[in-house]
Amino acid sequence: MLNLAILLQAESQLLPWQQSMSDFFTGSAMVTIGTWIAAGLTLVMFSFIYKDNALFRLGEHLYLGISAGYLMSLYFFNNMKPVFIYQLLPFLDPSGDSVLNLWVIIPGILGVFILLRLVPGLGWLSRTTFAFYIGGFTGITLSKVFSGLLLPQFYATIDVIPYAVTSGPDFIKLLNALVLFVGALSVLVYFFFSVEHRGFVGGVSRVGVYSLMIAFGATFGYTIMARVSLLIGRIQFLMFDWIHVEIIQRFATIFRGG
Amino acid sequence: MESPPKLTFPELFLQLDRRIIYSLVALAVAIPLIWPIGLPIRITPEVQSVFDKIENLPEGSNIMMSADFDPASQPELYPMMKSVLRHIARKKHKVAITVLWPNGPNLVAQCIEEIKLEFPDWKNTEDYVFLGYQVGGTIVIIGVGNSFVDTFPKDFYGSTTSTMPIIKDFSRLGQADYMIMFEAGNSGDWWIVYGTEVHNVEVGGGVTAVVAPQYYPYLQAKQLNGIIGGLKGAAEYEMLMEHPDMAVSAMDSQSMVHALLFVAIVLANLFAFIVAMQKRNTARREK
Amino acid sequence: MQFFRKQFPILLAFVMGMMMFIREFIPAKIAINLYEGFTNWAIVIVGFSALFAILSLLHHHVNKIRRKVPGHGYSIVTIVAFVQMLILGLIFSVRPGTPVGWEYWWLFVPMQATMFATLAFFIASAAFRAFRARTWEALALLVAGLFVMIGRVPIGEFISPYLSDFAGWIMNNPNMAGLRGVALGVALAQIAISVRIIFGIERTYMGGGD
Amino acid sequence: MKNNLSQAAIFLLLLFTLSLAGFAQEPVEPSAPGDGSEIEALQGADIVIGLEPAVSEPPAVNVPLPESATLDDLANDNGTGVVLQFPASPGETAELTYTVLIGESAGGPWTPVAEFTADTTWKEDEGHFFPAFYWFEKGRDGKTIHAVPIRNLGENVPLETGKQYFVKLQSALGGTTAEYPEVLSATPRENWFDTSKTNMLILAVLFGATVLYFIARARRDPNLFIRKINGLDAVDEAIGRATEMGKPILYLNGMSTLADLSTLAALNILGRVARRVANYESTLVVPCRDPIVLTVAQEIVKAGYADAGRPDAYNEDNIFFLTEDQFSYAAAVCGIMMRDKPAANFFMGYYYAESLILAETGANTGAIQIAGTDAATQIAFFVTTCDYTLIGEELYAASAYLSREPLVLGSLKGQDMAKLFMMIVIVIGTLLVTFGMHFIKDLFKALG
Repeated sequence: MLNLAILLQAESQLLPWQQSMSDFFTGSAMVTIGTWIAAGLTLVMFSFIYKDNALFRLGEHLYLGISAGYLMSLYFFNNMKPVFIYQLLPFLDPSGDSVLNLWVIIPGILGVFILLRLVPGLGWLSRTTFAFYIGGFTGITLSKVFSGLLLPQFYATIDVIPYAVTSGPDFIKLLNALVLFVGALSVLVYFFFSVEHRGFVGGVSRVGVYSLMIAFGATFGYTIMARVSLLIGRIQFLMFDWIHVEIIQRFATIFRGG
Repeated sequence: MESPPKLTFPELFLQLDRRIIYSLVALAVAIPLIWPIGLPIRITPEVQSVFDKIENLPEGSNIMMSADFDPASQPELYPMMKSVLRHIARKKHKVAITVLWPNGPNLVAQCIEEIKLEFPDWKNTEDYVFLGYQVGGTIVIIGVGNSFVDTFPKDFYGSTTSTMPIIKDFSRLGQADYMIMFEAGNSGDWWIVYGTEVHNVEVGGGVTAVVAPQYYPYLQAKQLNGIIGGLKGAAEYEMLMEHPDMAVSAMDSQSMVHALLFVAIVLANLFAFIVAMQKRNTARREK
Repeated sequence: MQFFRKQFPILLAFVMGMMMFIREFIPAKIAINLYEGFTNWAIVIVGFSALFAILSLLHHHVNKIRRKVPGHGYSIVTIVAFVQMLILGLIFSVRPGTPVGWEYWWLFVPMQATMFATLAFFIASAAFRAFRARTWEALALLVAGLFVMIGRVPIGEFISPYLSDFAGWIMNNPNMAGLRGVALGVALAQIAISVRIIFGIERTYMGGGD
Repeated sequence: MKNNLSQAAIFLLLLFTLSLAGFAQEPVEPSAPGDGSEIEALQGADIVIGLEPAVSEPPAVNVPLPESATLDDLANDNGTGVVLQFPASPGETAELTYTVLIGESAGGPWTPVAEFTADTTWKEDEGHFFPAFYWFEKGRDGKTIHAVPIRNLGENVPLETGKQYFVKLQSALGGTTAEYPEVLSATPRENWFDTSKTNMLILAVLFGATVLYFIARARRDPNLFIRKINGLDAVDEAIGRATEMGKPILYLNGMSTLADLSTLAALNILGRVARRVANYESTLVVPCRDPIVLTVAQEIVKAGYADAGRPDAYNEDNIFFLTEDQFSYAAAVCGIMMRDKPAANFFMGYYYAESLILAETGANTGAIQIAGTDAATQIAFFVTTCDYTLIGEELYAASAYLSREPLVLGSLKGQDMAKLFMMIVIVIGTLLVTFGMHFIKDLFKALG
């Protein structure tokens, strides 16, 4: 009998038919096929740099569909069943560990209200759910933003400026302390809109602009590093996993009498 | 039809054809992959402090790990996660893994399979538990702070979490001795604000290079104990582990492309300045 | 009826917001139970909103097909990919070593990773043709960017350790100070939005729905 | 303008002094309401004579013992903890180790629950349980008082709320141990207000009230002062130069939906651009990525043309839906840029990785480009490829400056006042800390 995963959530110890399926999909045949398909799709997606073309759009829509289907399955296994269905109908859980928790009906109903937005005329029910969830969550945010973000960052900005400049490392500490004090403060002044940026305030906000520019410069340099890494990762896949360049490398060394 | 004015080199450079630029970049990536140069990789303090923390924790400590990224950042964060997970398995720490981004779980599952090949006695539900993906983002972080079992009644593979051996003395974020999070966006901020600050757990950030700069204020405020930034950070971690892998082999190409882009930006701006000067002089001479 | 449509949600948002805010200042057990209870309920609710997001995505593509909007052929591809992925996922689960696991690793990963890898080419063409120091601020940005870009890779460290130290200094000091100012601003904006939601002034999050 | 700022400054300083005064009234550790045990504990040590005589052989060496010790309910916890406090014994050194034993009855079996050397476990380090001490009495004369929170009976069995527990203190020096003569007792109780979060509560009420106050004021008086955002001059200048050449103008509202603040700001600025472009020949092209943003954009541009007295010039086909996919949308917009060669490009709203594709193609067509986004990772690319960039909150300020919408305007002013407060505290705090006084800085430590 084909154990449908819908009813039976496969335990971590694989059942015999699951083990053979796993061996098949991780076996060399499927890996080779997979590599060729992946290489093909990689080249299709790279074609975008030349011109936006039909193949690229096809790839984009294929990937949107796969990601939505993947999310739906994931959502069903990790959220809908364990957190909602098994708690409402514990006998459905093959492992038998689920315990009845009727309280879960209330969030269930609130959740169904969201789905009712698809039904014209019943959408307003979802406002109660948003009010409950987002209202409560905003209350948590308001308190946690203070204890987790504003106060720690603010506390760390009020720092000692070692004014006693002796020779040696102290100069670096003084410089860093001044950079922190002037940099952070001037950015706050730059984003201060209740006073005209002229005279002293104008000067400080100019410093703020440059403090921001250096920070965004660092983001600029690092983002370039990120995009280049992504490209190298894909070319590494094409060269080593697909064309197996290392075989060609070995010939090259033999040929060079290495 | 008089021939077009002879283009000086700066003008030629500024109108370089797109295809030439792309092939230059492709070559700068491919050549060092075939003939590696082996430039030394220097370890930065930010990466060293994450490595030291995991290295110096007593054997079998509890480590919380969250992999919040999707295939778009796989080339950067996958080698980093694999290297850190190898370190955790080598030190026999207990690790609980969650994923906050919907497209990420199979990346972690694949990484676990690869680590299990290297460490055959690394047992599921004893040495590690892969809690998988749960909908909700910040709400999941708060849930994990309260209890793993309430937020993840079933793990990624479908087994019940409450009966697992690892859950006995590692059942919520507060019981973690350290946390390492792999971030491609600002879900790292949520972990700090709603998770590690509340349960005061020390945390290290393995982040894509795009968002690395945003985490330095947390490092200075001691809300983070270290940052592994981008593929370079992953390469440093692989060197610290004395187990060079994907990230180290990419470093030479990374250097070459950076050098190419550095020269390009500097020259382009220089030539643009020269061309502008020439135009202004000729314009002044005609007046 | 009008009460449930307009006033009740705002009142509920205020009550929930105040309750979860004040709870933060009460160490007693009841406050902790409230916190855990709200979180467990919220996960179920958010689950349904994820379900709603998927259904509306399908709804959008199905509409495109029904109305034969130009380019609806692509929508058929999306729907077919979705359905086959869902059925295979529900039957065999999604872990590596299943049909979905295979599709994820050999179809989904290469496509999404490559899509973002193409950006490296656009950065290269921008480096040659678009990144200009048009203003003094842009010059400061470019100089800092170049130092970080070259200092943080092995070739920079090879040229001179000072280059890499200077890049490290930029990251840990001016970059940190600048983004600290931005972070404080963002924290204030989050507080302002939270206050507006709790006191019912900001209602865009409730969405139309009527 | 003058009085508005000074008014706010006085308002803030008043609140600041009030909160300081509020703090100062807590000379003694604040006991949670309805929790009597702490107050008695402070009047005199909770002395319960141990039943079995504390006989210990005469110490070969003089082992220091504290002169007094108290055991009380642990503050700011959920009723599962007690805390032992005692001043440093005279002549204690790092070699001296203290051991704390707990039992469920006066003579009952004792289980050691804490062991530490005399140079550790100070009251200063337990800020969460002694906030008032941390804020007001800390560090006056160095570390003098030990404080040992006890939250379980040996292997993590938590204490029960409302049950009386007994504690013994022993000190050991080089093999000989001495025992504090009294056995102390206390009952853990649930606390109903976490005094360690007092600073958070005051700041939250302060900031919240300020934001609400300014939103209310903005409703009554929409022209609250906001400085001129020079980004808007750049926008007007760009429109001027583009309309001279009679070439089209391209305007993007970002890649996000109406839920995003920056999309709303982008639509506000679109209204102004539409009013300016209405009485010239050049067309205003607005390709959209989100259907809801599309309908709103169409309404705004139509209203803009009508305001400028040119409802006839409005052409709905120029504001159209392209596609929802990120990269295809970017490619399609690049196609428009290269084909129609707009003279001015506006990139307003929230952007993701595709921002570079748009800005780079636009720069190559030689158009004037103005950008405005709060997407921190993309600002760098706009700054290097555009002529002017509105950064982060400047975008919101520009939209508030234009629309005078009370919600945005009030929040902005409220946040400005909070920023003013932060700037004052940073300057004063840093000066004080540099000269050794940590008082102001500690007030902002999150002890929660």
